Amino acid sequence: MSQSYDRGLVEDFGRWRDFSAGMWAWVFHKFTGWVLIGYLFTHIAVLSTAIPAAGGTGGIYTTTLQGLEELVIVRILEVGLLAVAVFHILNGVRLLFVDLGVGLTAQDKSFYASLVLTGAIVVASVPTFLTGAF
Amino acid sequence: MADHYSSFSRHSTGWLLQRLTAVFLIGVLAFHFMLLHFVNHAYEITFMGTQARMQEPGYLLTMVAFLVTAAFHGINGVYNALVNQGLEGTQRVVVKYGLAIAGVLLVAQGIRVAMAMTGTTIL
Amino acid sequence: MHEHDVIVVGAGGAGLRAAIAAQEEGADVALVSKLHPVRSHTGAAEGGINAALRDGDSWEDHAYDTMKGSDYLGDAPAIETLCQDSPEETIQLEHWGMAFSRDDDGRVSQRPFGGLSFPRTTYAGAETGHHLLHTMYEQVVKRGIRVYDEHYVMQLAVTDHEDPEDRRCRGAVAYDIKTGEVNGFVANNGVILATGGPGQMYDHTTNAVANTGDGPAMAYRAGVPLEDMEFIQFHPTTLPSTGVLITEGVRGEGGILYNKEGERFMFEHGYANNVGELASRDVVARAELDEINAGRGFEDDYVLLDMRHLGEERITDRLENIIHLSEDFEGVNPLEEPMPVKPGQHYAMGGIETDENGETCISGLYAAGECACVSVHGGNRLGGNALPELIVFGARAGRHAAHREKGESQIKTGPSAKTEDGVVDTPVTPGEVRSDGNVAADGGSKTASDGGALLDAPANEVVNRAVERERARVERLMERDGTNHAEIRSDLQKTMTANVNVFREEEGLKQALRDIRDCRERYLDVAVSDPSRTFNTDLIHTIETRNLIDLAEALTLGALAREEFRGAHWRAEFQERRDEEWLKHTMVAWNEGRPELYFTDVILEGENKEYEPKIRSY
Amino acid sequence: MSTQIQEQETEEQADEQPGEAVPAQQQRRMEQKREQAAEDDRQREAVESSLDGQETRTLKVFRYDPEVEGKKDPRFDEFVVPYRKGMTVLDALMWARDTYDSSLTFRHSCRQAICGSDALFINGSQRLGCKTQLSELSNPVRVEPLPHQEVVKDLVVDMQHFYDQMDAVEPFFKEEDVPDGLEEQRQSRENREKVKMSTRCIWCGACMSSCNIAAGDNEYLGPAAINKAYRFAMDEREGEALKQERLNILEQENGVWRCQTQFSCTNVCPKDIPLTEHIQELKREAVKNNLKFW
Ligand SMILES: Cc1cc2nc3c(=O)[nH]c(=O)nc-3n(C[C@H](O)[C@H](O)[C@H](O)COP(=O)(O)OP(=O)(O)OC[C@H]3O[C@@H](n4cnc5c(N)ncnc54)[C@H](O)[C@@H]3O)c2cc1C
Ligand code: HEM
Ligand code: SF4
Ligand code: F3S
Ligand code: FES
Repeated sequence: MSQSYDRGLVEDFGRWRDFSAGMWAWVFHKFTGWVLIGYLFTHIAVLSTAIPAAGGTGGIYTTTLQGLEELVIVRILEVGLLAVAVFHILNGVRLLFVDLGVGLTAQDKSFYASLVLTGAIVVASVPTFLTGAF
Repeated sequence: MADHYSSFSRHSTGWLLQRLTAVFLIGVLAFHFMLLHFVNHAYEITFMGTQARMQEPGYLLTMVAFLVTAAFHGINGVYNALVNQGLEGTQRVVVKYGLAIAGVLLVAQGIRVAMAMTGTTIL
Repeated sequence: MHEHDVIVVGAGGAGLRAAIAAQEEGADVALVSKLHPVRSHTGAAEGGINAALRDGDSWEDHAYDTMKGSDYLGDAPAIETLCQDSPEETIQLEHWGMAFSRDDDGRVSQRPFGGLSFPRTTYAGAETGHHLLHTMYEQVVKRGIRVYDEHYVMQLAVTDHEDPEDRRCRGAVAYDIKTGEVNGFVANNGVILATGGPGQMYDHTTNAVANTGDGPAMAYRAGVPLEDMEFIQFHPTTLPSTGVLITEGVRGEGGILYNKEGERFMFEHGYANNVGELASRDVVARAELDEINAGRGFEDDYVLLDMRHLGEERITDRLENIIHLSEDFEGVNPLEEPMPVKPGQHYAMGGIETDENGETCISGLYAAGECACVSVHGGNRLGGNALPELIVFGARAGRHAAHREKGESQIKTGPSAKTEDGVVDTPVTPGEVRSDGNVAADGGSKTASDGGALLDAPANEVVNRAVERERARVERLMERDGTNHAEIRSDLQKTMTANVNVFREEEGLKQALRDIRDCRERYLDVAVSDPSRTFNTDLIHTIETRNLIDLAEALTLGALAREEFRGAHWRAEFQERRDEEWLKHTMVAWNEGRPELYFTDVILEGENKEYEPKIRSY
Repeated sequence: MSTQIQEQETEEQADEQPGEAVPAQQQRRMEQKREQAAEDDRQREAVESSLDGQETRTLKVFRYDPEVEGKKDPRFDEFVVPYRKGMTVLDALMWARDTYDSSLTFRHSCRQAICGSDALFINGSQRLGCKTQLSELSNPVRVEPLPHQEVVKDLVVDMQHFYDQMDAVEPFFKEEDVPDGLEEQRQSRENREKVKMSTRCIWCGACMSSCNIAAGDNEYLGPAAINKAYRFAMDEREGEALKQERLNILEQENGVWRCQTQFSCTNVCPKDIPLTEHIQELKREAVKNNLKFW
């Protein structure tokens, strides 16, 4: 909404500190959604190396992918992607329940549960993801 | 009431499809992750392996469906997010078609890639 | 300058109903209110609406109960109109979608209430007023009635005839709170005042901060007498810090009152040996104050109301909202501690004198709701009788002002209804401090300071003049330096609470008159310190304080004059009802700045019966 | 009351310089007010020091006035107020206004959470001033006007947009086919229970202010208006055809679909209305309703 002056200037505290569970869930879901769609685009771009590879033995495709996979940064990003995807899924499930009108009063708890579960799953899969990266 | 017979004229469609695609995606995305990161490791990926999987018609179809739903879900999601922030008028029309075109290109390219993976090159 | 057929001042239950009625009669109506309509205090009413709807009940019974409750100071034509019209008006609300509580058969629920011979209090949970207010506002939106919200009406535009009964009300002047503009409102047909209660005269009240009696004060200064102002209802159980009402239901369910000594004083000190806490409102209120005055109150201020023994289950089942009220507004969890309570001002039975069509003695000026006194409540209002008053007399005033319903009225108004002069011995002269004839400065009487008296002048000329005066008044208040009104208001409230409360003694009443006089004198140099034109609440409150002073004075004069105990009015020196002498209405008229006291007859002659004053006992 | 002497003064002044009367007066006033300011500060210190030894709370209150020099740029003022048990934020604001600065502006009326006037942003959350105990809050207590609404002055925001959104859902009972005379429409207890919570809205605007979607998109109906529509759509006294009409309004672009289930509206509602639940139920109603025609 338009404001005749900038209210931000006089606010000595950031509003985000005061966000409640539902708002954080919304922010995270949005963020993760955008990351995922962004990833989908890059993913397809990378996989496009399969097209020139199709005729031959798949050299370009394999080298591109394995080359990328050798980079530590890519591995770490992959873990990040996992975290993002897992959170988006779990919170997505939470939202689907909310849409069905189930468990509305526990919406904050289910959000915290999504966070905790995401954390757990990500930690658990770190070994698999980082195998051979270092 | 009388003047609408199809849900397509309604804003509920987008909302409903977003949820339905989400339900589908839960399954496939989990499957995808399991298969490519835990069963087969990403760093071991080779074209051969990919080709082997993709030549399975069921798998191919699933992956294409995955692509289409994810593209719809993601792009519709982005569009909604923008509209929720008050995107209006021409800007909105531009964004809408921009996103739609991007989505179509994504899916087209994705299908080309998928076909290539089976070994057939199209276009 | 705005122009409409009917201008309704105030958008609580009475104002909204009036506007709808006038609109239905084809008039172009505008609501002018200092609050947005849904913020009106009608929303606070909890209990319900009395209406004889069921088999076995009749309007006659309702009328009998009301007359008895009024301690025979109500006027029969008014009471009978109320009871006859209430069923229809109540069902009208249902037809407009009001969310009444329901019985198993799907009909609206009714419950018993104090002083009623039949359970006829129709309710919507414990928030009847909220639903009533919102339902009617919805209808106003539906009809597209023009609402000027956050417009503070400062003065009425009335012609200058010598005799108030010849005067005509041509409109009103309002201050647009948001922009600071002073605007005229021309009313082609009439102005209806529906400004609600004057609870802010007291420092402890169940009324809202906006309930400052502006309507009665404006009408009073325009020449309409105020009727039976000394009758103020005090509620025995209000929270000490805010005045929030704790419903009688708590005592009904078995709540106990006790004092600092831990005594259940209602019994132990013999205030009501049979019914104890369940005695009527005035008895319990007096008992509480007796205890506090005898030094047996807590912090010399309150007693305790304990309901813990009822058990959590029963409390949450029947009195759930009390837990919230007590926690939210007093910080006390009533499941763990007793609640502090004390008597608080609750309702004004008196107000602007009107007939049963809501018309005052000034033609084109109407009043309805708590600000008016048709007289249905007489000396004491029964619970659940105020909401029907809003809809019944609101609708009648609206229709009448739209000039469709021109029935003769049985109740006579104005100075010509006088039957007896009043004499009262006052320690100071009441009224204007400087009686130099020019009182326009503060809301003005009839004197035309600028160009002669306006008698048959066109409406907009009368309104224009009023606008000029009000502009000058605002300018003056804004630009000069002086006292802040808040101190004056607070002193006024203190003296009213100390001296014109539940207990009234001659000396105390006289002291109050002295203090009111003092407030008046100090008000001479009142000034607004906020220099802004935008949303200047300081200015609004300053003007309101003036209105409170005028009303407090009229009230105290009435209380000093009435030497008997009737209804809510108790006098230490005269602890009995004295029908031979006092079966009459007290009138106070602002006679060019000098309050004049006189009396009129009470009408006990009903449609088909005469009401015999009996002893009021339950 | 007569204040004739003063009145004559102003009239004379006005006669002397009719054109400039207003600015001149204003100047004079401003000067005086400036002179006063110093004195006010002293007074204020006096009051504050008289509170020594008492339990106090500090309010940090947002101040803004487009017209007044020094308040054009928003700032926070601090007020020290004596504390007593049971004291609410509104009590504290009133005390500060009546004691320190009568220009401190905020809406309030009922003091009992029923008029909906005093929804404020208190310590980072939308709450009613009158329903918020100081004892629940950390000190100092920060009081601001509702976010996402235009500030008129100090704590007063412009509510017009909120009212417009309410009006947009046709917030009134529309059934015309009602029984004659003294016959009421029947409504089951269950149905009354179903709409009960939704009828409790006091139009305070807290929910709307807390919703990020409503903040970003001015057209979104917002939780309160949707809840209002729910109140009628679910009321069995209005027939099916009317329910359909109501769903048509709610289903528009800016209706229920905008809601992203943030739950902040439900969290802040002082009347504990399950807003998100109502909105979600309407979304499902709308979907069901459309599937019927598929
Ligand atoms: C806590 C409580 C509980 C109650 N419970 C019951 C009950 O159960 N049953 C019952 O029958 N009665 C009850 N009453 C009494 C009843 O609610 C009131 O008498 C009634 O609501 C008054 O309505 P009104 O329309 O006259 O005034 P209000 O609803 O007070 O409306 C006054 C209107 O006038 C406007 N206004 C005032 N001054 C000005 C001005 N200068 N310029 C412009 N506008 C102005 C205000 O903005 C407001 O819109 C209760 C009262 C209280 C306080
Ligand atoms: C795997 C299961 C998934 C589930 C359960 C899921 C669930 C959801 C749901 C319910 C929403 C709607 C939120 C709302 O409108 O309130 C949403 C939004 C979104 N999703 Fe997903 N999703 C999943 C996968 C994906 C994938 C794979 C992508 C990327 C391609 C994606 C991208 C998005 C985007 C961009 C949004 C919009 C976010 C926003 O509001 O800004 N989602 N998701
Ligand atoms: S829904 Fe709740 S928060 Fe929103 S306006 Fe109504 S009462 Fe206030
Ligand atoms: S905060 Fe807003 S997003 Fe929906 S749940 Fe409430 S309306
Ligand atoms: S003052 Fe009425 S809601 Fe707070």
